[in-house]
Amino acid sequence: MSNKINIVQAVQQALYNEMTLDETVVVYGQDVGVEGGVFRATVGLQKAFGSERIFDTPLSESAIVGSAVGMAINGFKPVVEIQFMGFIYPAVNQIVSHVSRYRNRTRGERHLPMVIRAPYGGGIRALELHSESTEAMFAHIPGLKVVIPSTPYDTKGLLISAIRDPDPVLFLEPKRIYRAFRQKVPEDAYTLPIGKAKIVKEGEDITVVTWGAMVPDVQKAVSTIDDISVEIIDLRTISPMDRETIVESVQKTGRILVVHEAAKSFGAGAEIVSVVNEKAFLSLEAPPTRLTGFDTIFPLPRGEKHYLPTPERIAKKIREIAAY
Amino acid sequence: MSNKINIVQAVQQALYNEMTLDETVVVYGQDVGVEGGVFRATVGLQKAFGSERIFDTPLSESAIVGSAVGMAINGFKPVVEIQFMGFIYPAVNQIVSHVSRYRNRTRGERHLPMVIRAPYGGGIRALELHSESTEAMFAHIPGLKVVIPSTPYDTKGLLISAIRDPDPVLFLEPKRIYRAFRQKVPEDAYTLPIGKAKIVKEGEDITVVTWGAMVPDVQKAVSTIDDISVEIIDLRTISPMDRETIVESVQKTGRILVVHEAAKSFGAGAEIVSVVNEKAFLSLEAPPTRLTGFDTIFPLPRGEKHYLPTPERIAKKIREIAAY
Amino acid sequence: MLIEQFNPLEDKMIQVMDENGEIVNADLMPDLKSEEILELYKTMLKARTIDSAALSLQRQGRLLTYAPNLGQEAAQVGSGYALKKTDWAVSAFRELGMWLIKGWTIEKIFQYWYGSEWGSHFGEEIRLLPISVPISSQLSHAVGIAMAAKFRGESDAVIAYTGDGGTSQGEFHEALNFAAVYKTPNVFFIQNNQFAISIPSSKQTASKNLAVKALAYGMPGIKVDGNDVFAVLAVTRAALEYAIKEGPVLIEAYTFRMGAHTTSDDPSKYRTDEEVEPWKKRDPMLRLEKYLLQNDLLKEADIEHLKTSFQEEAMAAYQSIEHTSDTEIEEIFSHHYAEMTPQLEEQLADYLAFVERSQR
Amino acid sequence: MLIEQFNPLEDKMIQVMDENGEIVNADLMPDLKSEEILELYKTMLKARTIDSAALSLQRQGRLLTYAPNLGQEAAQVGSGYALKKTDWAVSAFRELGMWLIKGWTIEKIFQYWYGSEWGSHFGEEIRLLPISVPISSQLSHAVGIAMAAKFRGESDAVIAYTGDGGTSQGEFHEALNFAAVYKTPNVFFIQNNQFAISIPSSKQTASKNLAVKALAYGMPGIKVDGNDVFAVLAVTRAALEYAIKEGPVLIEAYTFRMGAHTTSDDPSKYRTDEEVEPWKKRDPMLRLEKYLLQNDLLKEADIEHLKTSFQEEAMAAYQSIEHTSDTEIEEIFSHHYAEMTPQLEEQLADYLAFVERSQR
Ligand SMILES: Cc1ncc(C[n+]2csc(CCOP(=O)(O)OP(=O)(O)O)c2C)c(N)n1
Ligand SMILES: Cc1ncc(C[n+]2csc(CCOP(=O)(O)OP(=O)(O)O)c2C)c(N)n1
Ligand SMILES: [Mg+2]
Ligand SMILES: [Mg+2]
Repeated sequence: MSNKINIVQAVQQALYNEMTLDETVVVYGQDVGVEGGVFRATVGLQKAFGSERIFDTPLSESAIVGSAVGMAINGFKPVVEIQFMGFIYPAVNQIVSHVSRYRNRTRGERHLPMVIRAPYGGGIRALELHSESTEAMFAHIPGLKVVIPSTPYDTKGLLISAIRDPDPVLFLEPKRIYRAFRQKVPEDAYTLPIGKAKIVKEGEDITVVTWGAMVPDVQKAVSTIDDISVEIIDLRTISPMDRETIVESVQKTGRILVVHEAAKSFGAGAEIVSVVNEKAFLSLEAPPTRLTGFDTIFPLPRGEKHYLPTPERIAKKIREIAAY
Repeated sequence: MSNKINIVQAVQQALYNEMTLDETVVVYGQDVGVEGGVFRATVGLQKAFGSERIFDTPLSESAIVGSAVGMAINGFKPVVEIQFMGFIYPAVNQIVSHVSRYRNRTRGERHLPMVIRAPYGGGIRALELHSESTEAMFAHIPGLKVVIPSTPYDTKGLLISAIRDPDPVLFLEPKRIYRAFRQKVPEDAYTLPIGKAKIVKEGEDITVVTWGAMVPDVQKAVSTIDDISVEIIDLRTISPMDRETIVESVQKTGRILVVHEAAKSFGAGAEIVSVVNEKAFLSLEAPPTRLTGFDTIFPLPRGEKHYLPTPERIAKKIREIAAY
Repeated sequence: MLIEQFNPLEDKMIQVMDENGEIVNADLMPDLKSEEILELYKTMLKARTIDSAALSLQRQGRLLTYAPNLGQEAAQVGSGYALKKTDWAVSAFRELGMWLIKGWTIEKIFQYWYGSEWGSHFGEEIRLLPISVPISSQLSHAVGIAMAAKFRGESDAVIAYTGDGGTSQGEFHEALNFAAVYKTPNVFFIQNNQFAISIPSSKQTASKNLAVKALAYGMPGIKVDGNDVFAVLAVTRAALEYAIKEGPVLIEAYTFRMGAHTTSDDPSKYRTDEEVEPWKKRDPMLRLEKYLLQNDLLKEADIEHLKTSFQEEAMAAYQSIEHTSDTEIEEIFSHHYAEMTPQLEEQLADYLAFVERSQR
Repeated sequence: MLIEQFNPLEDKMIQVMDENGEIVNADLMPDLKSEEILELYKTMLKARTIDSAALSLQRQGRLLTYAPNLGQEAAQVGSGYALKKTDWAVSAFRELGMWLIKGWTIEKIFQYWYGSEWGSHFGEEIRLLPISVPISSQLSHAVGIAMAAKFRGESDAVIAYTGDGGTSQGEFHEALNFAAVYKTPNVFFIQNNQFAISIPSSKQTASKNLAVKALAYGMPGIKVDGNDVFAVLAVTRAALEYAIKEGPVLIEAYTFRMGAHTTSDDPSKYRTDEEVEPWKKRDPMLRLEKYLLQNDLLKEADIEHLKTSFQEEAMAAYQSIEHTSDTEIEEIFSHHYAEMTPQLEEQLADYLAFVERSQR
């Protein structure tokens, strides 16, 4: 059985499937219970599973994440929601100091099967701190995994993997494309491997690595280009990064462009460029390049259109690199 | 007049000078007042300036930083201390959401002349979370400056610049070398430019970029190498990074090694490698390389000796790159 | 006196004027001239009119997200009115009535909700901080401002706002504790509108009320009828005075969010009409109108007249900014540091070149 | 009963045994057999002996940083003794007496303070969480553990420790609020030892006492003489029972840190001998010894004998770990994820190759 669903529905289905299969899975966060989530990602779950297994919390990100640490230690698999990625910062102490460290601190004696979900990314004409994409800050933390899907199918499979993972996963959902398109997705539970990138389109001349809501933009850009054979890689897991897929691709194409939403400097693109340098230096025919958000705060809506790399800018950059 | 002082004394002197010259400079944090700081960086200041201008606070990093935002808005130049960089995480929400954003949020109408000081880095045989170097997380935040000195002279000049800067500066002090050596430093106030790297040693064959407590280790490594001419750059400001100095050096040497304490993946080294790719690709004769901390949590003391790159490992890496 | 005497553990609240516009506690009735009372009323009406204009503009797609204030006008205007010009106010995000008093213009307010940073550029001389999106993170700013004022020996106070949801944040706790330790001139003003998006106050905390939280910091806590503008004004005035002399005060203004959380929210998902119904009778405007009519300070006809003129003012303000151009590219880059970094300069130049080429 | 009746606003504290070892509140004296009382005493003495052994080992450079417990034994042992085996304990970092009861072995404790992660690998069946360095960040873990226990319908409680300094952290507030909202079986136990490094409690908060902070969350708060092991035991027992039935409780154990904050600290920088002096008379060991001697449960000679045997136990434990090798290289890499990432594998291989070559 399969059904045509969008990304936010895929989140809901993954939660539904796992809560059905595993009664230690609990879901909580602000407005996820009665209301079903501000993006409706948890709609219907409280009716299905009751308010013991999916419930609303006080407005306390740090306690949401910290209590999940405790629940995970005591036999549950909590999946907690941070309403927007811009509100994860009050929980950073928990994430850096505990979530990512429990296994190492106890030499493997205790580990935390928990997921922190948060909608991330810009382009939805929102207020301040509703457009953030600071995945690089979290990818730098040893002991944490950072996953970002870009399709309904991947969202469901990766979220289920994240829930079943014995270790903590930060699961960032590309809210700009939450409802952008639908895809046929199996109704039953299935998993996709965390730590594996996906080749969205094979090509010979240049590799474009991207993730999240930028994937369709890159696809759009590439669809306007006939004369260059572009390979598109959807990274899917930011950390641990699938270096193999990237490096093999660049060994073939000799050229690479990284496209992401976040600010350029010290962003995740820098790591990809470095990996390519370290592993495919002699294959490089042009400088590995980043096309990203600016080193600025995400502008409020009336300036927002300038911030995100557009298909036009992506296409132009691809042409420049190909012509190098 | 000058005096021979170490880095922690240079911090104290910079504060002393600026508090003398500018009565809007106030200093506060945990144990900085009566006790003079757990590293003695503020010793004697409360006697000299009274407990209105330098005072102890409750154990609340978020309120320490947040109240500094308010003081800066209302005419003061607060210099606040976070006792160890590992305890900055409770204040991340303030730093990301407010400290770095006030100027942009108000279109320049309000800005925050404030400094957040924190001892950072490992190798002092300390408890968990006392050895952190997550400068990359902060360097990624638009609107913030991140400075890391490595000598008493630079510490004093850069800290005074940070205090006088109309914008917020995160000032990370390399605690491993707080007392490692002394240097002649002018007794009066002086400034050094934020955003400028320093060529510690000129060379022709390979560029090594590093900062903080790794600088003396790199120097030690280089002192064991006679046959390769190494240029050493002390980055001093992580963000905004002095790309020019790095790029010019690599255009000359064709080779670059970045050495830092922090975990490798998504660390500041990645940004340097990317900048070199973007600006000096055609000069590169070997892959830009990183020698850094592992992608692990900083080990407790009995494993600590393995974590930090040693002069031996640095020297070996330099030789490898030179031989590429 | 008022401040020290109140015991939040008794779980009562201070009321001066009841739902019928009767003064039920004359002792606490603030000493106000007729014009002042009218001014309170007009500001509340203005806030309500702008609020409803904003809502309909938003529905027409002419504003973006907007957080409505309906039902909270007395809490906002009563507290704002207690401030002298040199007192500071630190915003959360739902304080329209107070903003108007502090001098944030309607134009600028609309500009903010229309998605421009220029909305928060409202004049440094206006002692108001812009909207703070992360809940309760603004409270420590208020403490810092008060520390600065106190160190300089000024006798200005600082009022800072948050919501019932805001009381659960760690930053609420740290700020209040700091203020109490340093005895800063702070008033923390909670608009308890019973909801944090969909979460009712009863699920936000198990404490008797929110004022009682003050006891944790050794500061006075007072609960006031937030729909009674006279009570709010009286309590806030007393609190500001106390704050300057003795140290911080926590005020809980008990009110109700009659509308949606924001224009993206649908309250029918989490509350029933029956829950809202009783609050209609407690409407802060209605109550003050009754008082004014009973005391011959206002005629029915005036109300319509005032509404019309505020509506016109709101629309004129909106029109003056509706056709302002989108944010200039340079502005996105130029307000991060006193001087642009080389990185920003380069990125700006690259982007400008791209835009120019693509416009050719 | 005890729990509900106590009113922290009266600023009294519960005492059962006074400084002379006299039972001054027989009603509250816990129902203990002689052996149990002796066990309490022995555990306290053991903690004190290990503590002083650790300090001298540290001075000899055979342990690294160490946080002493001198003077806080009653608070730690009394609270720990109240726990049943299946109850959980969540550590801050200064709870030696409690750790011994929960089963963290002396070897492992020394291993921790000697700088090895293996110190915190003490058996999953031991319901104790390891030391948490960031102050008060552990409290929400205790809430999560209690939520889990409650959801499964178990009747286990969770005690979590913090210090007077710890009450200023936002995470303290969020955890207590959460627990109160969900009525989880949590006991929050503050060892108020009067100092947070150099900061005295009086500069940490302006509240009357720390127990009163419970009112902010609608939970009971009790202040107990932290140097009176009977009082601590009685109050903690009652609190645990209450917690399982009704919901969370906050306990403030009023005590004093007789020694330095840690071995890196020099208290003479921030406090005088006169401040410390009165607390010597209030010593928790002395008091219990007097009681035992007066009640013929112990002879002077026993004390020395016990001390010697604990000292030997401590040294034997230390010797058993003193010569364990430093952390193996592989261990640094292998405990971050269930499976090592390719990055970690590569970095480990590179480093091992380097080490091997340089040893040739
Ligand atoms: C730290 C943080 N978490 C979550 C949000 C999302 N959010 C915006 S408003 C709101 C509810 C606020 O409730 P309350 O404090 O009662 O204020 P009200 O909306 O009722 O005025 C939430 C959860 C936020 N802005 N900041
Ligand atoms: C978040 C955080 N900030 C600062 C520190 C440094 N530090 C370690 S212990 C301590 C004082 C703790 O005081 P208290 O809670 O009273 O516990 P006590 O040491 O008295 O047992 C401080 C400031 C820390 N560990 N964590
Ligand atoms: Mg509310
Ligand atoms: Mg203490």
